[in-house]
Formats: sequence, C-alpha cells, structure tokens
Amino acid sequence: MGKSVKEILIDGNGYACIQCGRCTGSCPSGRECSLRTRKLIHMARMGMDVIKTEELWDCTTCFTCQERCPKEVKTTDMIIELRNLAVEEGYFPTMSDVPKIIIKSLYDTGAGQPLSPEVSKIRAIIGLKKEAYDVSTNAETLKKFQRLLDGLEITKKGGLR
Amino acid sequence: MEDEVRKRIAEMLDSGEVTAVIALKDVLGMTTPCVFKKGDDLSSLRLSPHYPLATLAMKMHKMDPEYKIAILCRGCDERALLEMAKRNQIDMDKLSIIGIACDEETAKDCNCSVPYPSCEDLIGEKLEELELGDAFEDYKRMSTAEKLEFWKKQFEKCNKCYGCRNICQMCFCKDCELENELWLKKGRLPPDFPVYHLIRAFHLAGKCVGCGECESACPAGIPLMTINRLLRDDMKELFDYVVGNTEEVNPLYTKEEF
Amino acid sequence: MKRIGVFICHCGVNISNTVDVKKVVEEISKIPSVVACADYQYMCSDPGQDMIKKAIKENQLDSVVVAACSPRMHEPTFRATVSDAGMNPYCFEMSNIREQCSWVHLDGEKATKKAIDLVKSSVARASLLEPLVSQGVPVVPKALVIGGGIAGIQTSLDIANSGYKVYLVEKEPSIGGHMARFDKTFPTLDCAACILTPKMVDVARHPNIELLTYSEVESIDGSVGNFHVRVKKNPRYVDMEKCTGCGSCAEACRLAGRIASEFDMGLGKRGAIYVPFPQAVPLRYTIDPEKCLFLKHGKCGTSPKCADVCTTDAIKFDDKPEFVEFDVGAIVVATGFKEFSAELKPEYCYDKYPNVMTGLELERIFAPSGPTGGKPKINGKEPKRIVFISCVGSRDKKVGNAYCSRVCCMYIAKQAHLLKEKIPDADITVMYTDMRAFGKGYEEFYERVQKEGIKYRRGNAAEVYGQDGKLFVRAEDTLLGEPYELEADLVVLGTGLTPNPLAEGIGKLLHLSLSSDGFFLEAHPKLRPVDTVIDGVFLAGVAQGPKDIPDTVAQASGAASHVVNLLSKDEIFAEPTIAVVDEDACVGCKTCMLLCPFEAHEFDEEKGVMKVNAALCKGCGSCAAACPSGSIRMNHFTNDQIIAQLLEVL
Amino acid sequence: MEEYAFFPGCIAKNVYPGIEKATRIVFEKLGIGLRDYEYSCCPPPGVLACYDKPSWLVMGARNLSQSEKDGLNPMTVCSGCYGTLHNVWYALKNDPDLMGFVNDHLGRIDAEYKGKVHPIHFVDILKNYKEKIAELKEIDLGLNVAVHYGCHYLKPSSVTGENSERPTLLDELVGLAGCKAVPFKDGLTCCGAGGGVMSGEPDVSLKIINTKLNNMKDANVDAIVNICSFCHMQFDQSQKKLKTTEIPVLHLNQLFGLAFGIRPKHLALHTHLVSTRDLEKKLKDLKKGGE
Repeated sequence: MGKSVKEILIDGNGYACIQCGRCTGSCPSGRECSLRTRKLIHMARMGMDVIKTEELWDCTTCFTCQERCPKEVKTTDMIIELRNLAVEEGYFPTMSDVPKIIIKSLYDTGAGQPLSPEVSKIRAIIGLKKEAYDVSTNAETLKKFQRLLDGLEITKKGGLR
Repeated sequence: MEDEVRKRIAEMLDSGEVTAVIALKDVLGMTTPCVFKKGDDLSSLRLSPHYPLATLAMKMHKMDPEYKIAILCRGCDERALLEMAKRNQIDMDKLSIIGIACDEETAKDCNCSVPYPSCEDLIGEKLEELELGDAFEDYKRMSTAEKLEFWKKQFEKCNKCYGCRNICQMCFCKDCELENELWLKKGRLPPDFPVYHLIRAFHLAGKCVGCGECESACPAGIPLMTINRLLRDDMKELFDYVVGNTEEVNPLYTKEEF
Repeated sequence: MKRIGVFICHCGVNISNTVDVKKVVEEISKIPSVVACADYQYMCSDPGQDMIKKAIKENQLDSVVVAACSPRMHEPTFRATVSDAGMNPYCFEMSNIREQCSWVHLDGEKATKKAIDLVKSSVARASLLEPLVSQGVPVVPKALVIGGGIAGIQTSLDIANSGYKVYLVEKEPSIGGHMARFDKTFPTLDCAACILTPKMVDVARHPNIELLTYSEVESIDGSVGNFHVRVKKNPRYVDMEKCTGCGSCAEACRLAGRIASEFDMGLGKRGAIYVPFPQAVPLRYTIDPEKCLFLKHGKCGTSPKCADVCTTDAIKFDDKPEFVEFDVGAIVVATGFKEFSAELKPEYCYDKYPNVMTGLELERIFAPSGPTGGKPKINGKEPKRIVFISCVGSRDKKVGNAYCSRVCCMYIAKQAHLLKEKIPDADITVMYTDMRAFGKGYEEFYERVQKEGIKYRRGNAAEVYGQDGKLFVRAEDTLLGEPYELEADLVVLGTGLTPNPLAEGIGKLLHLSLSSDGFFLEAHPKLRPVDTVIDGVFLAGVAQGPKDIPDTVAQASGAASHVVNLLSKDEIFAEPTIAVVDEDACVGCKTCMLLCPFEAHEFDEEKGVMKVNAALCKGCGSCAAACPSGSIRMNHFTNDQIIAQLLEVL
Repeated sequence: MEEYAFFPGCIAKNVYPGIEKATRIVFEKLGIGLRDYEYSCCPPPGVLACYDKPSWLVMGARNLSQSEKDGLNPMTVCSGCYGTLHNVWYALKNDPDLMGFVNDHLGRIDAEYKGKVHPIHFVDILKNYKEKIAELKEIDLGLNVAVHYGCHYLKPSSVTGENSERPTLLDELVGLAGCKAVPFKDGLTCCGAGGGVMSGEPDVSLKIINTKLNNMKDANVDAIVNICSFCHMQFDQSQKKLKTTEIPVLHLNQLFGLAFGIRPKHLALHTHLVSTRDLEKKLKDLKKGGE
C-alpha cells in the first residue's frame, strides 16, 4: 500500500511544479520555522532525502499552499504521503511518542482525546450524561473496533502489537 | 372498454373528423390490424392481443399526407409515433389519437413503466405508479465473460428470419443494412456472431421505445428486450434521456458536447 | 483486375533501420494485382517521383500505393506525382510504415511482418479505389476581416494593397484595438500611437477598404470562395456623413466626465456622446444608448445639449440599426483577446484596493492621452514602492489557463523601466516565476532594465494584504529560500491574455474549433499556423493564441498572403472526398443534418430526401457513420474499401 | 423532521463538553433532530493520516458507515473531524479500488460503507435556518468578534467546494446573534494546531497562534468565534500558555446559545481556560438594559 517518492510525485502532480514559490509564500508555518514547501518538492524530485528532513513535520496541513498552487500540485496531500513514507522508513524525528500515546488511547477508548474525571464531572453539571455515547459505550462494539484496529498497520506502528 | 372505443371511433368517423381509423379487428378468430371507415361494422373490433399500429399510420401518412387518420394508440405506440415524427416520418399534427391505457397484466408483461399515452381523453385506467422491479437483476449480476457466453448461446438460436426487424416500429429504412452482403453473408446460419444483433442494437440505441414486439415475434425465443431495455436504461443514466418521452433531440444525434 | 504499382520508401534510414524493405518488396510482389514493386531511399525526392511516373507509364498502372511516412505531409506530393503521369490522383493510396511501424517498434522481424500487412491492406484498398473529379467553384475576389486591432489593420492593408476589396468589421466605435491603449512598446520603446495611428489613417483612406465600425457580423453562409456575409451596423445616433468630429457635443453633454471610459479601463471618464480616444478612426462621435438621458428617458433638460451645439445637425436620435450584405471569397478572424480578469485571483485583492491595478490599467496611467495625462499618479500621489507580480492568470491551471501569455514578462520590464524613468527614486521589485525574454532584443532589454536598478526577485507573490491603509505583498525569494514581505504603494498585476469571449459567436458562425486553451485552433501548429480547418478562413493575431506585436503583425501579413493567394484564383477546386446520398435509399430522417458540424446537409422537400452541399462538406464522415439505412456513401472511404483494408490486417 | 447523525468528535465531548451541550440546545430549538451513534475518534488528519493513511481511511469509513442503514448524514461540529470524514468520503467516492480495500477491512467486523451518506458540517445546516435563528434570538449580543473557520472546512476547495479566499458565511451567521465579524490581518490563516504540529512541534505551533492572536487583539475583538472544536482548544489552551492575550473563545453554537438566552454556565463557559467573565458581565448588563 505504501507509495514510493516517485509515485507520490506522480499522484500529487509534483512533476508539474514550476518552483514559483507561491506555496512557501502562503505558508503560515514557514513564516515561523524552516519549512519551505517548494524546497520539499524540489528535493523529492531531485531524489534527495526529503523524508529525513525535520521540516516535513512542521506542516499544519492547512492546505493554503495546495489552494494557491497554479499548477494543481497537491502539495499538502504530498506532504501527508511523504510523512507516511517517512514513518514506514523509520524517520520520525520529533513526536515519536505522541502518536503512540494517541493510538493507545484510541485503541483503549476509541477516542484520541480521552475523557478525564474532571471533564466527566463538568458534563454532569451542565446536564449531559457523564460519558458521551460512543464506541466505548457498548463493550461488544469496542471489542469489534479493537478487532478492526488489530488488522490495521496503525497498531503495529503504534507499538501495540 | 371495447365499447367505449367503438363509440369513440363511430363519433369520429360520423362527424367527419377523420376518414379512417387504424385499429384491430377479429378475422376468423385472429386479431389483425385493420382500417375502419364510415359505416363499417365495428362489432369485430378487438383491443388485444396488442399489435404495433404506428408503422401502418406512417405508411398511410406517406401515401397521402392530407388523408385524415385516427389511430388506436397505447403508450408504446405513442412513443413510436413521437420518435417517427422526430425523424421526419410522420406529422403528428395531422394524426388523431385514440389513447388507450394498458391494464396491469399487460404492462407487467411488457415490463413497461409508462403503459399509457399522454393524451387527455384516455380510455381505461392510467397506471401511474407501477412497481416493476428489476427484471434484469440476474443478468446484471453476471460477469462480462458470463454475459458473452450468455449471448453466444442465445444468438446461436437465431435463424435470421428478420421477424424482429419486420415487426419493429422504428425500422423504417427502405434498404436495411442487415441485408447488406458487406455485413451479413447470404445463406449463412446462424448469422456471424454478433453482427446481426449488434447492428440492430446499435441502430436502436436512443430509438427503441420498449414495445417488446421483437421479443414476442422471435420464433427462437431470444430475449431481445434484455438488450433493448438495457440500452434504454443506459440512455437514461448517461444522458438523462428517455426515448419517446420528450420532444428533445436524441443526444446521440447532436454535435453538442455533454 | 486492377494493375497496381507499389513503392516502398526507406525514408533515409528511418524505415529501413527497423523494417527489412527488400523482404517487403519480395512479399508484396507476390500479390497478383501488383504488377510493379520497387523500393527507394527517398521516394519523395525527384528521382523517387520520377521512378513512380515511369512505372505508371511503362506498366499502364490503374492504382499506386506508396508505403512511406504519414500521409499528412506527402499524400499531396504523391497525388501530384501520379496526376503528372496521367493517373487520377484519387487512385493513389499511402501506407504509413514509419509512424505506424518503424518508429514505434524495436523488433525488426515483427516490424517487417507488420509493414507487409500494412502494405497488403493498402493494396487491398487500392484495388477498390475509384477515380474522383473535383468541381471548380468561382472565387469572389473580396475579403472580410473581423476585428480592427493591429492584426486586422495589418491584414486589411496588405490585402487591399494587393488590389482586392476588404470589408473590415470592428465592433467598437473606432479601430485600434488594444494597441491603441498602450503608451510605448517593448523593447524598442516606440510610442504605440506614433506607429499605429498612421496605419489607422491608411485604413480609413484606402480605396479598397470598406470600414464598418460599431458593427457586428450577424451571419455567414456559404463556403470558400463564396461566403455570404450579413453585418449589423449598430446605431451611433450620429450621422456619420455630417459629423465633423469637432467635439463640441461631447463638451456640452450633461453627463460629460461622468461615465467610466471603457477605453481608459474605467480609470478615466467620458460623456454619453463620445469618441473612445482623440486619435479614433473614424473620428466620428457615438451616443451611448445605455447612458444617454434623452435615449433612455426621452428627456434631457429642456432639450438635448449635444443637438443644440452641433453646427452640422449631425445628431440623429431616431437612428436605427442598418444591415449590410455582401459576398467575399475569404475571411480573416482577428478578434484579439481580453485581459485576464484579475478578480479571479482573490489573493491579490485586485477588487479590494484601488492601488492594486492590472498591466493594461497602468498603460492608461502612462499614456499621454490617459486619465492622468501620462503622469504616474495613484490617488494623486506618485508611488515610491512598486511591486510587479508576473503570471497573473497565466501558467495557472487553477483559473483554467495553462498557457504562458508570452507578453507579460516583457511588458512588466517595459512598465518598470517607464516608472523608473518617471520616478527615478522609486523602489521597484518584480516578483516573477521564470523570466521569458525570447524575442529579438528582449533579453538585451531585460538586462538594461536590471541595470537601471529594478529588482528582480525570483518567486512569485503568494498574496497581497492591506493593513492600516498600507499594502503588503508576501512571497518567497526562491533563490534565497526565504519568505519575505514588501510594503508597496502600488501593486501591478502582470495579467495575461485570455480568449475574447465575444469571439465565441464568430467561431460558431464559422464552425471554427478551439484549442484546449480556448483560442482558435489553427490547421497545423507548425506548418499551417494561419489556416483553420475551414477552407477560406484564416487567423491573425491573438485570436489564435497569445502573441506580442511583432508576432501579431507577422501573422497578420501571413494571413493576408494566404487570402491573396486564394483570391488570385479564378476558380478553386474542392476535395471530392465528400459524402454522397443515395436518393433511392434515403428515407429523409434528417439524422445526418443534426450531426453535420458544417451544416452541409439540406433536405430536399420535393423528393423527401437529403442532399449534400459539395462546397460545404469536409468529408468528416459523421453522417455516413450515423445513417441508419446506410444511404450515405463517403467518396474515397466507402465501406467496401475500408473493410477490404481491414480484412487484410485482421 | 430534519435529522442528522451527531458526530461530536473527541474534543467536544471529552475536553470542551460545552460545545456538545450548546449544539444539542441549538439544534433542539431549531427543531432539527440529532441521533447518537457508536462513533470513534474521526481520526485526525494530522497524526493518523500522516502516520498510516490506510488505517485512517478505514477508521474514517467505519464512522461514516454507522448511520448508513438509517440514511442519516453525519454532522460534525469540528472542521478537523469534517476534514477527515469529508476527505475519506471524497477519496472513496472517486476510487472503487479504495472502497474495496476499506470494505475488506470493515467486512472483518461485519460492517460496510456503501458511500450513500456523506458528512456535513453543522454550519452548512445552520445556513438554511437563518430566519429561524433570528426568530429564536433573545439577546442582541452586540459583540465585535473574530471569526475562525478552521482550514479543513474550507480547503482544499477542489474537494470542499467552498470559497477559500473570501468566505462570508460566518460573517452572516454571527450577524444573526447581533455580532459583528471584525476583519483582522491574515484572518484566514491556520491556528497552528493541525498536522500534528501542536503536539509534535509545540514551539512552532505557539508562534503561529501567537501571531494570529495578536492580529485579533489589534482588531480589538471581544471574542473569538470558531466552528472547529480543535481550533477552539488551540485558541483557549495556548492563550493560557502564552499569557500575552486574553480573548474569550466561543464555539459558534455557544454564541447562539448565549443569544438564545441560555445561561453561560449551562454552556460550560466557566470551564474555558480564558476567562469569559467580562463577556458574561457585558451580557448581564445587556439583559438588564433589555428588560
């Protein structure tokens, strides 16, 4: 299922890029850090180690670059795909633990952001059920959900199996 | 219902509104197409089994466009007339219609979703929301290879009697391409797969009004309506065009892009 | 049995490198009907052609097959060859063993086998070919030119100077087009008016040119050599004969200076009675019926002031549209372009801030006849910090324009230069994608402009935003790899060229095709750039695709030479490879009529059958394919010919 | 009655339950039914889609499949959830192979997604109820607000069909509560939380939101109104960390709740990290003035 850099470039229309820089000029993250969307695409096309760069993880996926691209290059979509590839290849520079925590929580409760006892109390005070109705409400459903996750790569990558 | 039709025909002929009425009558226990004129005995008039009358109207119209005719007209007949008019074969303004609605049994038998013509003074009950179900569900489930096998088997039965073409209301060419040696060699049976039937299918795309006569005419029992009905469905799905329902030009016959 | 000659070309080594030509000759010679078969290195060369001619005479050939390249280029060559030798040119058949064989296969053995099959199939077809004769049609020695910009002006003058009558139709009150709006032209900095207005005057004075301004082509019938044209002259409400162009009416108009002038891109003002610009040709006034108080409300004070002051009694409020009809032998379409609508790039805020303007608007600011009298003032002040943004609406698939507009890089350079000249202390930055200075003297001009201190920063602008009355442009300097922001007093958008939406109607009247970019499609992108697929209809200028002035003028002269070439003939011969209706089999269902893209089918009411107008039919075959009864036969592409050809390769 | 499957998303139920509450109140008053389903996390495009996209697709499709048998379209109150569900729907709709892949996995738990229901953002429902909202309004809030869409609601426009450069919907909607959407510099930029940046690169994330908050502050707004629970969390939590601005943060449904006369406490405003006390005081004064 994983795509190579070349496939990512083809699917994302990356070879159409004319390096005009409208993506980087539009990038709210690039103003605050070293992320240069244009450069990432250039590196990918030149066969450089784009997936090893830390900047790849500075994108907030706001899609402004993709929106402004005059050549219909799917810059944001490509960054997401390149990150997938980076994870597959083991380059995951900054937030190595965070996804694992989230994946664990997702597996245990079905929620990326689990309910804390404090919020549970607040829920009751404002007239909601203490716990929301969701995948964890019914033990049988949660088990099925976990079975679904067991068959997906995410649990492997998240260190759950 | 027959009486009502008789009354209507008598009125039209007596008043001089029309000179002739194309209908069906009983001849020695067989229902045959016929022309009633003023003073004719109408007791032999029959309504069933149905038989396509549009071709007859077209032929009479071509002989003398000023001759005033009325025609006994079901939903399929009307659709056929409309498609003929679009192809410059008949002038609907010069034709009177005696609209009759088909009963549920006939409609279901024909798998017809519009078993009535659009005229106002309709004879019989208009069946508007008929539940037909998908008659071709089994066929649609087949794979392409299975479909090919299916048709090979069906078309092998063909003995090239031309019955399907001869009865077809939409076949009004003077020289039929199916008799052109270029495509179909004389004396070869069954005709080369799938030439005969595919030429017919191509010619009927956007043209077939779904009357079902070809299938009833076929002595070999080839399910011809499966092809034609699916073609009608495709026209609906691809171009939102229902053959015989609108005055619109057939989308296959235009230069415009879709 | 027919006597067929087959000639196999090596095309240098293009064919013979992959295909074993000797083997092909050997196999083809075995066919009984082939009485002569030979090969040669260059069949299209003189000796090659002579070889064919000799073989025709020696062997009394009925048909000839040449197996070589694509027929696109050389079918006409060989048709002429066989014709020279006394054979009917339509008994010639070409087999393409280069593009369809040697160029696309690597395995020589298989390619040779395929070449043999291809030639065999051509022989099969050749044995069924029939002689066809072209019919001559007399040519009307006049031309119609649609559009009065520089392209239309140049074409008209060239045709008229060759001695043929020209009708020049322009929809605006004056000819001149976009070029009349420009101040100076790159890279020589000639003043546009100085080089254009003399030509405009020449057009007006030329005895062979009939100028129809403020007019539109209503209908065009007929075909090459014999077009019938109907033109609608819109009412000017001013008598062209009486008006002297003195201008007192415009001064007197109650709405003088109150209506946005189209010619000035809305930056300047005019009255309800106006000329678009002082050098207009014809210099005759026009009343705008949408704005004129008298025409709209039937009342203008106590009496219309224009009429009051006109000394020649030229105001004609009861003016009506007039229709003119005439015949021409050829037509040139020179409908020009429309500037890209900058509001389609909302991130540049063109519609939000008055000091974001388009290139064409800045031209009017520079022009001495423009709203600021040529002084570069924005809101009454000289801008000091100026940013140019290139590729606005060009090379931009987001707005549907994949193409480069070819003029923006250079007009930006020119405008930057002019601004620097007028405001020496201005800080001017050009944000660009790529620099394209491809024309004669262009690169040199680009260099000069950079030496003058204009900053070129690679990387196009991402967005423009306003803050506290100031304007900022954001971009990445792609050479430094750094995003940056610039404050600007003026942002100029290097807007590109888009197809003129008004040309769409003309295209429909003439059945012209469009390229994927929306401009008119030429007959061949390289070898026939001024022809269209419709015989007798030619293209000039930006109507065919973005161009600068030198290229426009060159193409306009090219179109004129094609027109003259056509008009100089007494008769033209249409291709006989057209559709023919078998009247006995036709049932008159009119299916062919609905499908014909050239409206060549007519219904014969009397016989109740269809007939084909030989002059209009292009032989596309749509009708023959759709005819349910098979009553339409395509000359030269009959069913039996095609099937014989197919059966050989199956 | 018009009815939707309510997809609250993790934040609105587990972190800012005021959003869930406000949504239920507003929709009840508008007479729009909301039905609950056994949903999981959307899952977010930042962490999950970047980590393993196929898993993200399958989990997203599982959520979409929940209400399919009832024919109800899932409604989200978070542009992030909307982005995930909408992108999953769009990708599957246009790619039968991908649909097959997803259903192979769903088949393991006897589920199937046929693509018959599609996600909808709650503002796209509210925009058809402008008159009803105006009728239900009890208090003209009279606030100057900064509106925030959340990137995934607007972009990519080729998928969302929205006008990503000049959206006007929120200006109109806050107007119904008597508020004015004040323009501010870079009004449409990202809040800086998405793409895993909030958790992975907190410094970058804070810099982005800090610039954004200061732009809002320069425009003198009384509150930030958002339609995305995730941005809501970023606006509220980051102000606590940055301590440079103190602009109350309201989800649009909370704003409507206030305008409909619901007490702030019932909308859990008091649990926000940035104090809404000044805002509440202003409302109290307004109410008194009104009486």
